[in-house]
Amino acid sequence: MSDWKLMARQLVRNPLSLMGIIIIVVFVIIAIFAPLIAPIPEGHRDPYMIPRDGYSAMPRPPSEEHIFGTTQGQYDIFYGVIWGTRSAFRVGLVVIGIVVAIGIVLGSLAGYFGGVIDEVIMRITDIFLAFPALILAMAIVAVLGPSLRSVMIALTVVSWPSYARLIRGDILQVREEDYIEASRGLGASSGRVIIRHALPNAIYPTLVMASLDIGAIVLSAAALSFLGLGAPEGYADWGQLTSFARNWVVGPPGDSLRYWYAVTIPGLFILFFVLGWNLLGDAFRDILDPRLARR
Amino acid sequence: MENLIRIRDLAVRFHTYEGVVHAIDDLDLDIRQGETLGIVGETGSGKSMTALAILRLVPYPGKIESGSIVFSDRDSGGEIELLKLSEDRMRSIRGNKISMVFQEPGAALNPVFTIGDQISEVYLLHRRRELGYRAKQRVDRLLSDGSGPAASVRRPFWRWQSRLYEKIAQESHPIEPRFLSRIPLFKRLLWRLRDEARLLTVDMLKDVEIPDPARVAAQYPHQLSGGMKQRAVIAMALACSPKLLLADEPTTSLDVTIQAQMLELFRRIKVDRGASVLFVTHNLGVAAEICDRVAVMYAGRVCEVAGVEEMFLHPSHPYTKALLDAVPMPGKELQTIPGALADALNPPPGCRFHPRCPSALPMCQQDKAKLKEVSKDHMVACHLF
Amino acid sequence: MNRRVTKISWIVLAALLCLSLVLVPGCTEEPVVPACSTYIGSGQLDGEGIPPDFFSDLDVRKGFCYAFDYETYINDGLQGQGVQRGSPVVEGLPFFNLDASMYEYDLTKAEQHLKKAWDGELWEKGCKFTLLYNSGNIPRKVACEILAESLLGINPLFQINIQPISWPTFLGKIWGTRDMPMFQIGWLPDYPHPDNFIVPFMDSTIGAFSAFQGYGSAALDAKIKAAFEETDPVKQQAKYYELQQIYYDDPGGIVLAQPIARRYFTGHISGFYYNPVEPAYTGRVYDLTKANTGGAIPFKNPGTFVFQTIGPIKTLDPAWIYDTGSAMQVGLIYETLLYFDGEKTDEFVPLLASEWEFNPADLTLRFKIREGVKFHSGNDLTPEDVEYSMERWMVMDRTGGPTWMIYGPLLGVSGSGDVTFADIDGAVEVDGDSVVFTLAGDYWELAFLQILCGGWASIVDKDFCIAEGGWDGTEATWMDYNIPDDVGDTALYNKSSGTGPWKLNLWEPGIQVKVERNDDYWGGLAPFDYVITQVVEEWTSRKLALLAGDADLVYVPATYFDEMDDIESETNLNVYKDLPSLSIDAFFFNEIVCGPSSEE
Amino acid sequence: MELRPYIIRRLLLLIPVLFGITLFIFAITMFFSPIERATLYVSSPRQMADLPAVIEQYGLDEPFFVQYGTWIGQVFSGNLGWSVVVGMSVWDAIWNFLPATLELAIFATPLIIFMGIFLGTTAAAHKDRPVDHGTRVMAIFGWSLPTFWLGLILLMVFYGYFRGLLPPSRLSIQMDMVVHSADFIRYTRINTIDAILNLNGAVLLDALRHIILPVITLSVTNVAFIMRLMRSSMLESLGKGYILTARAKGLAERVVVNKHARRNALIPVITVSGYLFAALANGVVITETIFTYKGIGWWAWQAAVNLDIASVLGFALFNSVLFVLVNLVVDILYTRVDPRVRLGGTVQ
Repeated sequence: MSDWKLMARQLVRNPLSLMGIIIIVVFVIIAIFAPLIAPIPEGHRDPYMIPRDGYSAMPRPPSEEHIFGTTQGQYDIFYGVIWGTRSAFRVGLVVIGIVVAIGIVLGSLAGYFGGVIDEVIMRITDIFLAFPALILAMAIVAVLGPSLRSVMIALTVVSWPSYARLIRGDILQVREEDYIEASRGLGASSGRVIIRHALPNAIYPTLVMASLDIGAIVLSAAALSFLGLGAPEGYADWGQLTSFARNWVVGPPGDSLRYWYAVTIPGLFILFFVLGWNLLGDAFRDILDPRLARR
Repeated sequence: MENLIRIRDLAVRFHTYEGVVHAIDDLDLDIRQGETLGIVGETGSGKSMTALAILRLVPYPGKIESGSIVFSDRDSGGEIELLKLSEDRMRSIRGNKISMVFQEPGAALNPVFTIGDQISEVYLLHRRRELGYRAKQRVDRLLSDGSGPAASVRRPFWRWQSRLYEKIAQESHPIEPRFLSRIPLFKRLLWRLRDEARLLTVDMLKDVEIPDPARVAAQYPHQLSGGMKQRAVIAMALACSPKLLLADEPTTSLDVTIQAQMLELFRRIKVDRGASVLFVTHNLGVAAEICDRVAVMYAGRVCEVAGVEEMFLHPSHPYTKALLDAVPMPGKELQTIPGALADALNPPPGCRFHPRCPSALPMCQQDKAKLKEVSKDHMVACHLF
Repeated sequence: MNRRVTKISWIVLAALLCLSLVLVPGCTEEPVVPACSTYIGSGQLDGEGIPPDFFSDLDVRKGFCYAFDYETYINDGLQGQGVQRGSPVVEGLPFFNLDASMYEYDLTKAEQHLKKAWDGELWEKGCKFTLLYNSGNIPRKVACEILAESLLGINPLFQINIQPISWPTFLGKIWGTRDMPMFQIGWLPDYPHPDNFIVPFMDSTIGAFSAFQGYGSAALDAKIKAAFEETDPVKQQAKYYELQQIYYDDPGGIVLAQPIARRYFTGHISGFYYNPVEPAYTGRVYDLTKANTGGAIPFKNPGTFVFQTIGPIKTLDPAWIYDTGSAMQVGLIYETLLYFDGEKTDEFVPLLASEWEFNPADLTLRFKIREGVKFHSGNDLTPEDVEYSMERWMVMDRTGGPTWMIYGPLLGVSGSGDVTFADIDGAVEVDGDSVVFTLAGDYWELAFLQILCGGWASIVDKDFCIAEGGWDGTEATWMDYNIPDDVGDTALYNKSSGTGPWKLNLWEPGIQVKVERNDDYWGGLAPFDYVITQVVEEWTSRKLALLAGDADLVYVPATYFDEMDDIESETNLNVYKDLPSLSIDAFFFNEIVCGPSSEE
Repeated sequence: MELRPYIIRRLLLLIPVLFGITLFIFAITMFFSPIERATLYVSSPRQMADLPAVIEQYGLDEPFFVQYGTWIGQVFSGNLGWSVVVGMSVWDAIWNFLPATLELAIFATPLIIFMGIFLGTTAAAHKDRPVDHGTRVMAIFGWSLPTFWLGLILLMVFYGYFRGLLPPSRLSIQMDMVVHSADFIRYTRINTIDAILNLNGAVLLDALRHIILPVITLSVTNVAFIMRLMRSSMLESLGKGYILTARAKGLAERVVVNKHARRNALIPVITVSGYLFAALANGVVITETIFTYKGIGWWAWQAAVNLDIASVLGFALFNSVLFVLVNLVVDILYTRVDPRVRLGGTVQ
């Protein structure tokens, strides 16, 4: 599609989105080459468990063998953030994938058929939306036991409704369009109409936007880990590293910023990861949003 | 007959990501006192842009690069170079001396305000003195024949109001009215101005043949039919009885019966108010019906200007000919213009039309032809003449 | 319109019912006969897992005990704040045996035993299983890692995974599904008697741990009983030493260490002394004093003692409390008949009882009640109050509560389920100015006196309690007050009239408790006008509160002792170190993974 | 549609929502074995032998619907159960922790809305000019900030570096004693307001010092959210025909933007303010947890991590009711702003 090409051109032109792209690419590279950037010490069983250098609680400042220093429990921050990139991508991609899938199915069912199906699905989404996602996710994770897997499940459970609604809205829009009417008139089966006509016209933009919510998903995952409901101690996960930092926000008198590295570094990684996706998302929103189309 | 508007070498360009779009360049055009000048041409030929340029409302990222638009206005003494005016002065002209009617009545009206509000706005803006005067009159009447205890209580307040409105009427700028009109809550104290404006509005609506104007004034746009909306828009444009009315395809979006009424209305306006009308349309039929003179535009330039009969009887410019042939008529097979409208991004050199011109000369590719008078009041921009 | 909507809502409801039906499986399943464990791999000794009865083999257990690096654990896991012990009987208890035999970290011995284990099968096939710890508990994680590492070092076929789980699940697995091959947990005393440690570790029927591990035997139970009922101290010591030796020869778990506590006061507080049984982290507040001694930490809130801790305060009802947080508050407001003498755990000083004597002949323990003591309500303290308090305690007997401790010594039973009101009534009698208890056996004397020192044995104001809607002390109504549901249901949950040096001023549950001085306290004015206990989960906040002088004492987890060592040098803290806490952590073997629960 | 029937309808819709949410949460908790749920009621290993008794006493091993039924029954009899984590009835818990959260909301909400709308308008009015780029970058940053991390950083700087300049929790100990002293009347238990009512400057100042950081942490993300929305909808309405009309009338740019454009642009913003509420509810959890600012959010967090089912359910009920009411108000407001909308209907 040529307008995809055009879009790409605009993305590269716009400094903000360009920055976003660069950030994301950098993270992708980090994720792919994690084993080279932060090699796994031999005899280390699970590469996602951060190797620890002793057990003492006191974080140690950056040094040549720990270039970002170590956090509570002598977990190497550098190793943690590098491999954490992989965890981040895993969570983001998996959750978004499933959520969008569910969203498409339920959303298009509700939007296309309307009536009772619509009502029921929408009421169910109401139920989910009426309850703060975070608390619900917390409850779910607590039930499934703290682990990245349960975090993903929880996030999926709490975030599908908004996508279902989004897509339902789009379907509703195109539903009345002439070509849908036409293909209906030509006696195409509902499924066919949805898949062949409604979806392509309705939700490509939505899909693009959705896929750019990866940042947001990773953010909530990090929040859960931070609240002590995410990845287990020592798992390479940014939120988890941040939660370690919690007790080291303030150093001893006279040197209150002594543990800055333990607090700052993991957070910066989260920030930039999310920032990358949001920059891209923002640019896309401008491009895809017909209302904002430039003359 | 002298010119109300004289446009010379007007150039409007859009600076977009893709490049510079030449919407209009070196366009010359005159609008005479009390005439209806039609501008015809294909979509994207710069018709509407010309109208907007006169109001200096070329939308971002467009820009009036060069040229001059002279507006000669008798009562405010002589000629005004619109393009050199300060933004404030320009604003005092918009909607007052020169006003505009847009293509889409539905879009042109703000959905969240009543028709009345939107029209009164114009009066409150440009007819403040008059409103002040009328308000004062009303208050004075109250003072003179207001009686009874209630009146005696209110009297001092009325006196104050009377003074207030007098000041407004004199357009002297003492602190009170200025202060009041700024502060949101105190604005309400000037409610009589609004009342007067509303009265004028209702008259105006009646004038554009809207039935039950009082009710309509209180309604929101979405409650009106397309025709009614358009009438309201026209009412808004005529509110301050402007010298020049720019009508940008005012009838296009309406169905035929309503169109007829609209054209009727425009004709009447011209007669009653002696206002000039710049009538932008792509519909030659409409143009023929209502215009005194017609200008044909192509790719941002005027290629032929003539009186309406002249134009339709003896079209000179090849493009005009083609255009007329393209009009479907019974018993005559339709002819189309070969090729596509010139790309405004990088327009062809010389005469913009030469790539599509059946009788193009070699020179057409280098230099563009100036408008020259071929017969009385008939100007053509073509090397053939 | 509305009709349609209600219809829809019903449809939705139906849909949801179905939804939940789908979700529910997993809830209806009963935990009594659980599906067997996912933590022992294949469940056989094929190198891919371990058999459920893996640890029933003595050599495996011994091997593991030798394979544990106690030193590293104490240094790194406990930040050096612990001492290895050979048996459950820890220092500070009577009959503690300083030179009881202990396992040392010895890989060769470990190897020998593991080679022998399962007739050598284990050694060549290897094993694979999972160790769990409750997430957030760093020492336990460290212990798991240490064990896993060294076992892997001994034989690369010994594969052990480590996995965190939430605290409730963890407890549920220990006492419910019991599908963990090994588990770590600590033990705190109810009263400082070796029996209170030996039983949970070694008794095969009522031991809090052993009964669930499938450890021990009827013969051993008999030994335990005999040791407890022995009255001759010398013989008793011998018996307890023998039991400790048994736990060495036939280990039910890896006895890790007796933790060592610390207290961090600001320099302005003095007078703290350490009694391992004292439930309050603060020690006895009544004996503390606060005076400006200058220094970096500013002197704030004169006349007020501020303590910041983590545990919430659950209730102020003595008969309910079974957690240190609540116990401390009760200790401020109420008093018991007698209390531990200073730092000793087996000598006592009189409080509300001016004197007492035990008569072995008829097994009666007689307390003379102090004269002229007033409750906060203004009522006088009478022997009836004492009798009422004890009977109320026995009557309430809330589930999971402390009441079993009084049923044992007095009636030889474990709870109100097995008794009539007549028994309760007869167990405690008023006799003139005294109160008389009749014990189940003379061997109970020491243990019972210790039990009476606990906050649960506090003396409450009978009239006040009845006025507040508590039990009226008659047989007619006692069943109504037996086993209450919610902690809030009891009359003294948040209202109190004790005899203590402070009375309740303000309680914001989850936030803080504030007590104010009781001006007509019989024992003389208390050192503080107010004692404020605040719940502050954030370590940073507590630390800064201490350094800013906003708090006079804060709870410091062992994890942060290093950090505090740095700070200590720079400012005027009053730190008490090397306080052996009367508790023990162990790494228990589950001898029959998900074996039948011992209740039936 | 008339106002009253509409409200009734919406309140009727509340019923299935409440049933649904509680049923769902209840179902989730049922994944725990009775033993695990019983551990909530006992405080130490010493009592673990009593777990079966606890299960029996609280009927934790009953089939799902029996337990749910008993719970619902209690709710209808006005008893939301006992919140074990804070040791008081769920009603009291809500009643006790609400003021703190309200205090946060009182400061945060107006900040969010006005800042958001103002920035959004400004950015849109200066599209593609430096102002626009600046605000947009700010917004994207704010939007991407991990709230919890921001909180920590703020603490690190304003609590650590500037020695306790802006401390966590709600009040300093001294002021807390003042607040609880006899001569300080707690009308609302919202400290700042009470301080004003009691004309007590010290308390007011202290309360403000404690609330600044939480409010910032709570607001940043949401300001960004509103601002982005406002910007795009402003751009939309600025592109509309009626804006050109307004300009052609000769109205000043200020009037065009602030009256004609903004009035229309506010409509979508109002429609999402319901979601803003949800966002706040989430934010409050994290914020209150970080700053140990003990309000509803902190309570909910405690409940969730400790599996205090009664509390979580109580919170769910409370929150859902609030959410639906907020949306109700929003919808009614909506009809006021956009004449084209009828209650319960859509744009004609």
